[in-house]
Amino acid sequence: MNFELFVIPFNIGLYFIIFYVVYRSVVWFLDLSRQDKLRLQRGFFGRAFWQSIKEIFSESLLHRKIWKTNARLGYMHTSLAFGWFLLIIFGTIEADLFGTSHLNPPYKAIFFKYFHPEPARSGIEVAYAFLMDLILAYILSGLFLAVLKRFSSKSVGMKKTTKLLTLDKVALTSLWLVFPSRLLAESFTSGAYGSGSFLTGSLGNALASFLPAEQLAYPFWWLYSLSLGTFFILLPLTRYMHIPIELFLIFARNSGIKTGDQKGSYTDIQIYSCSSCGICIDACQLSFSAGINNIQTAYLLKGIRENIDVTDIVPNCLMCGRCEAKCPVGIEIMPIRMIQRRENIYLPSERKLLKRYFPDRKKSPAPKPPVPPSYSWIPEGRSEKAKVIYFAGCMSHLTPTIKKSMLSIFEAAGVDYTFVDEEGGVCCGRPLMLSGQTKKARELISYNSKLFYETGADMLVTSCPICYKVFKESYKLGIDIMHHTQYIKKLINDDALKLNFMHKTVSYHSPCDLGRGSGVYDEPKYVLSYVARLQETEFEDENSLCCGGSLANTKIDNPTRALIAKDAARELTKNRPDYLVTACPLCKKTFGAVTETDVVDISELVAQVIVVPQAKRLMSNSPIMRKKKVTVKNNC
Amino acid sequence: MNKEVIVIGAGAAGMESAGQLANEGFSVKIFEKDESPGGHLKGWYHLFPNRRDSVEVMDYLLDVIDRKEIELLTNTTVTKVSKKDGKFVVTTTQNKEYNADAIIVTTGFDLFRSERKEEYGYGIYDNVITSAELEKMFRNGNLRCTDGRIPQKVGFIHCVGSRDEKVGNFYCSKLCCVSAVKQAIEIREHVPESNVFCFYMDIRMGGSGYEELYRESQQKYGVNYIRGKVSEVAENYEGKLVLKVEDTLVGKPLKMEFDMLVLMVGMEMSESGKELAVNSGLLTGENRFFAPADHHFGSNKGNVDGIFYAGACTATMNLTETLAHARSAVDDVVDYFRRKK
Amino acid sequence: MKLEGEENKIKWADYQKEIADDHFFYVRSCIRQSLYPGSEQFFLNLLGNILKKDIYENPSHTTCTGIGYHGDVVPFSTIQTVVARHYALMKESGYKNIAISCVTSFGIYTEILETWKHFPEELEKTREYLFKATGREFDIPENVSHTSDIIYKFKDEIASMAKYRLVDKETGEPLKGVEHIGCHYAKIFPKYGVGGAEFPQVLSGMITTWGGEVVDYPERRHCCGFGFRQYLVQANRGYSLSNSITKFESMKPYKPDFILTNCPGCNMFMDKWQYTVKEMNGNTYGQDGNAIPVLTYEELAGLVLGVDPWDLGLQFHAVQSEPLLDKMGIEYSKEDKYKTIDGRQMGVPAKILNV
Amino acid sequence: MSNYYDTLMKDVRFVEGLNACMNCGVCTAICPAAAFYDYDPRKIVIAVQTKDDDEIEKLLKSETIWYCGECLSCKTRCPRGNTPAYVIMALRTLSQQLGFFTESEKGRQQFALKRTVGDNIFEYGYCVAAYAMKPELHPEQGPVWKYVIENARDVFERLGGKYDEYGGGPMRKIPEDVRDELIRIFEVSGGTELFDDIERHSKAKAKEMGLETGDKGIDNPYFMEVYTKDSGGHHC
Amino acid sequence: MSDFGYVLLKNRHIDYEANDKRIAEYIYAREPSFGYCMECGCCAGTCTSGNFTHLSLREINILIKRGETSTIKEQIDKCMLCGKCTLVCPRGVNTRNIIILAGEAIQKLEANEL
Repeated sequence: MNFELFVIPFNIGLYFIIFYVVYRSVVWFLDLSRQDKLRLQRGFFGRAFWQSIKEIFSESLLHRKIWKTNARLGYMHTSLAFGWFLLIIFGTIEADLFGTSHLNPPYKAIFFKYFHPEPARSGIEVAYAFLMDLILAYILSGLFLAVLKRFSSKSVGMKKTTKLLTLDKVALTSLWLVFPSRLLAESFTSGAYGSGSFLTGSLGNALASFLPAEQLAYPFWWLYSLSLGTFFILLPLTRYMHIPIELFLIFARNSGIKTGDQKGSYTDIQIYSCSSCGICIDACQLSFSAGINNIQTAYLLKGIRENIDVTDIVPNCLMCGRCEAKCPVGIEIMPIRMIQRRENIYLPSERKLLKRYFPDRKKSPAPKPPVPPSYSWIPEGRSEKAKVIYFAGCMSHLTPTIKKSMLSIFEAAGVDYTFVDEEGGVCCGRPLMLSGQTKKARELISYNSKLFYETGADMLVTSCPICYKVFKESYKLGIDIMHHTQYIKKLINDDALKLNFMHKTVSYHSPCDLGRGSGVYDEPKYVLSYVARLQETEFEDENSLCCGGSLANTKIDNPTRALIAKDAARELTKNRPDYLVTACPLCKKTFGAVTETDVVDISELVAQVIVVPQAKRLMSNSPIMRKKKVTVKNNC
Repeated sequence: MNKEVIVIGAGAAGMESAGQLANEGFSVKIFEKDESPGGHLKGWYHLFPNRRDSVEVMDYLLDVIDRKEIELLTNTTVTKVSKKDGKFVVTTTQNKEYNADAIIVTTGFDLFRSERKEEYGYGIYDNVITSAELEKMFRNGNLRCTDGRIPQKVGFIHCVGSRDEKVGNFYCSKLCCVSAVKQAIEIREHVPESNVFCFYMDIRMGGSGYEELYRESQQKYGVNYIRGKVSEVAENYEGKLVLKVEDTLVGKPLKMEFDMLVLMVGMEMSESGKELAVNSGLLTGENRFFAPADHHFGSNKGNVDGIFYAGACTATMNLTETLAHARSAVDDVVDYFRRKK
Repeated sequence: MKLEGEENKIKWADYQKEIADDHFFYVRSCIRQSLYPGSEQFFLNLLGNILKKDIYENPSHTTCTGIGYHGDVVPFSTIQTVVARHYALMKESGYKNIAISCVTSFGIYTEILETWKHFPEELEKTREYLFKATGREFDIPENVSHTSDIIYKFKDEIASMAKYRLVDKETGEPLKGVEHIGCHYAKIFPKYGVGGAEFPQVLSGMITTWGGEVVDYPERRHCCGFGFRQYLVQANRGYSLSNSITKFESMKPYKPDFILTNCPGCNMFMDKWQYTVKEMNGNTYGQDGNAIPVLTYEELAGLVLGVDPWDLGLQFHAVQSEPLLDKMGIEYSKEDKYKTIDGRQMGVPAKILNV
Repeated sequence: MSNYYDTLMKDVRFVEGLNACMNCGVCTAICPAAAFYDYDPRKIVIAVQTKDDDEIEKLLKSETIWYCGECLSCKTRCPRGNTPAYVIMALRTLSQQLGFFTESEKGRQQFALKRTVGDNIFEYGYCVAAYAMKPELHPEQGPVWKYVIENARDVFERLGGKYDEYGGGPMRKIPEDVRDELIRIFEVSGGTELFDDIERHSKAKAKEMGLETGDKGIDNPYFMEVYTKDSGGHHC
Repeated sequence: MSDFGYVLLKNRHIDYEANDKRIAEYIYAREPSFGYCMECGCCAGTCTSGNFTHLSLREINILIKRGETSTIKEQIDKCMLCGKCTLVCPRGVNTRNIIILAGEAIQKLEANEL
């Protein structure tokens, strides 16, 4: 007996999904850029391959990262993924070992019990049956958690879980049905033949005692096959597509492919790799501080995947990067959001089913007619020659003490500097980029670049992390770029700046664009520990919070920002520090409005404790030593 | 003490001061030219800034004067007050004379006659109404244009008869701004689909809760504010009111059509007050209101010892200030008798 | 609009100015005598011969230089002195009431009188200048009236002598008249205008008294667009034209039968621009695609009194008035339209707008 | 010129026209010039009110002061009793005295006004006279006007006029001695001085622009330039 | 048609009734704080672009409400989206989003999608 009608649904599903995944992979591969294709080829024959295998094992199957974030959730994912994996592997071995032939069609392993219902004949077979039941029980325990999570996310340690669409629900139900139906089919079969191990055997016996087990087994084998078939067919339309696609993602990433700034195969692969696990929702301050639960990355990626209108989702994000830091799949969320902002697509295209199976090939947006430059009216900038450029940034103009502090630090350290935006400069361009207007941002970038170039300086220091990030990433200046925290550290190390220690406790808030955004975590803490007692908080480094003032979010209103800021400030000032210190004018302003604790910028603290050499202090009153007068223009 | 004090006018100031006088043990007569007490409060619907029903305040005031020490004489206009040997003689239109030991003048204000701003077409175009008429519409529940339509677009013109050399009033009437805000909100409540625009020169919200009301009008009720003094109003062929103004904050002239325009009429010294002032030798200021003896610590006193002022007969005042002013007038009366002893 | 009814007569009581009733010293308008000489002559005729008043024109009076003043090439001190010279002529001729044909002049005469009240030193300076230049001395007039004021004053007498009324002969309906008051008539000093600046009665009073109906339209008070330098320099004429069109567009839905003005410039522009617009883009603003006849108050009085329209000079307007004449039932002779005073046929203009 | 504001204060129209502006915009709302030019009388008054010399000098050299049509509609309504038009008239006079008017296209037109209206006063005793209103310069007057001018004597005679003859009546000729009186008045009261200012500064500007002005009359390139040139940008 | 050497001028009045206010409606629907402005001018005062040009965010707010589309279009292009305006606003008006939305609305208006 090698064939039964009920294997057809499973077979259709299986061959369909295999064909589909191969087809999509080929399409994606073809659409890759030449360099990326090369990278993939090199990766296939190199270390990347083995790395990927390792990662697939640890992440796709074992879900190591989820375990780290949330053990219960980790168990759930592992049991389903790894358990199923084991079931297939051991099922195949089982079919090979104990079946009648060695070359079995795949369904043989899946429906093995049906085709070989006999009780175990040897000790090995008994042990094997026990193993198979154990794996099934393992999966079912995970499934139990998954069902529980769906109805009460808190029970698995999650505050929120993703909301589902109808198709998702159908796929989910079929997935949920796979294992119970297998359990029941095997149990009835076992009951009828007196086979099975501790799970299927016991259950089978119990059921057979009052039910016609043999007759009932058959429909459950059908149900089992149908569930599998349905699940496979629906796979491309649902988040479960991540199961096959994630493998490609891991391999592509290990081969060195990066998101870049354009939509393409790799963004597609990432989008399909999202399992909507919802960890990003929990990481998001908009969710836990402001109760906004429909704009997070899971929804964004789902929206893009399924051609749903994401107009309201795309700009409603602080771009703080907390979700990216926590994403178990390692999806590069920030660049994808940026691409989406740039694409400026307002209306979703039609949601036809067939279209969703076979989406249009990527499609760079039609070139827009050339537009005249937007900022041609800006008068030509003048800059003085100096060694170091100081660029305060727009926001620092709203916090004049930061500017003043920096100037006094420069003066104290005897730096040859020029304050290029003293009278109000041109924006760095990052806010424009954040709202997707790269072209306009480029104009500002080239304006500022020219201004910087003309100073002949070899160092650019800025007080604003927003500017810092864009200077680093999008300006091609060819000179050193430092945030002022880095620069102060350098001055301290160079012995150019002598500082006192102040007996105050401080806690440090790492600004998003400086910390997660640019990887500058240590220098600010170094400087702070140098001048004051730095307290640890619960939210350090990658886990740090956003102040809520982020320029990246254009949608939320002030009260919402205040909710985020209040929560964050409360967390950061739990240990009652004397100062809440930040390194960003925007964070300073945002926190300043919501907390009783004094909020200061590092530069302000440092400026307070500068040790002025005796001789210099004595001379400071003489007219020849009087410092260059700094005028601070306050616009409001 | 058993002294007799006459209060001239039974508006809010008159009633409140009469009540306080009675509390102090004086016997009080109130003269009211109308047939009933209440003054301008009678015509009002809701009060700013908390939108309380004016009837509540009215009831309070009626309770205040409903006592045996107070005698209310209605339909009686005082034409003259004269002082003889430290006593006062009050003459009425009926040519009767009454004696008193002290007087509190609370003759209040008249609303600016909008016909005098001819360019706004009051009395010429049907749907140009005054803020007082709008209050009556609210009170009667018939917010309608003359042809029976429910107004869909309503404009409020601030400073009608105030801050305007052309009608001889240099002062600010103080309460029109907040009244306009309140009425704008009420229009939006009565006709939720309507559009409401206020035309102002400055939004003067100098009272407790006023600025908050202004903000609410924008946030909750979507009232629009356009900065510019309305220059002229005309009626077009469709019967809509056409308004010309400069949108000064963008520096462009603006034309707009309305179903109804509400003129925020200011306050002027009342005619009866003027007559009383002339006949009795009471000094008035450049703004034609009674001139107080001192701006800061003599706002209830005038040029005749024993004659005191309370309420809007001395300056433009809102209800809160009027009631407080009325009570402080009584303090001055008490002090007057103490000094005389 | 509720202004014109009996019950509203008292509404603008503040603005009922005093108008002398006899012994006028007449001063002319540069524009009116150039373009509407018939009107000025009929005014003299009406007052002197029909109403039997004493009115005198001194041949040595000149321009008041008002257009130069408002074109900013004549300084204020100069125009004050020129006006003072007219006062001197008046004094020399024994008159105390001045009757001014031009609204620009009228505005200037009133402005100067008010200036002398506020700044007596200006009056002294003017006396000095005038004496120095001409040896003349002057008195301030007792009554300053525009000639439309004077016709307004006698509107009831005119009505009682009228041969025609401003009604449609066929239907008996009142004719619809648009009145346009020159800006300088009352906008500068509302108290010098009958009915003030906002709803002046000087022209509307004539229309209603003589049987017509006044159209109240949104741009009623808008300037005709003369703007002095704006019309006088060709490059700026778009301004004048556009302002007049603002008015035409606004009055169009009311289908007016005629426009009545009391200002030389307005009269000219409302009339001539209708020709220009039609030439420029084919637009017309009257009934049935016609233009709207524009009349001076003298012309209207003349028509009502049954004066031959060709003696008034209606044939020399850009917009021809035959449709209006027909509607009122005025008898006129087609042949006499272009004849000299001694009956000689003159020839016909090349292209006439609406006949 | 040390202080423009003080100089302006010597002009009674300026004193009369500027009390204190509170920026209400009532003037601009009904201003016929503001309806068609890039112009806001309120802003002019505000600028003058600053008493800032630079601001005022900017105005004196600007196009904006030449947009006003002097209809004086603004005077009627101002709640502070200002008259923007008077302020502008004072500014225009000062601009001509200082020669700043030639800095702007609209300002340069003063030359055309002087050569037409100004010279008419001396030549005819009228600002505007039928015989000076040439149909070719006034096409908008249409064929009827052309006809009237071609038949001027007949037309005026029929309507009781005295076309270019001495005596009373419309369009009569102003006697020589009367015109002499007028000219003397101009000399005594500063009128001639202003004429000369306009001529002098315009001639200087014309020279700079390489255009002829002639000594009088309108048949010269500079006149035609200022009379007809509209380089745009005045309205929006 | 004849040429007289001058042309009819366009009326500068904001013709509220005739103006297309769809951009304002688009913004109102997405950013309610659009209506909270009290025209204090803080945004315009602090504006990075306003430092160089006559860009006034306060004016833009009004012009959008009045439907002066052509002016808006030309003005909002000058904005650098730096966000200072939003930070200083005493009424919590999300000016930056208003500018972004206005840009969107104009694009849609031009594509006939509004």
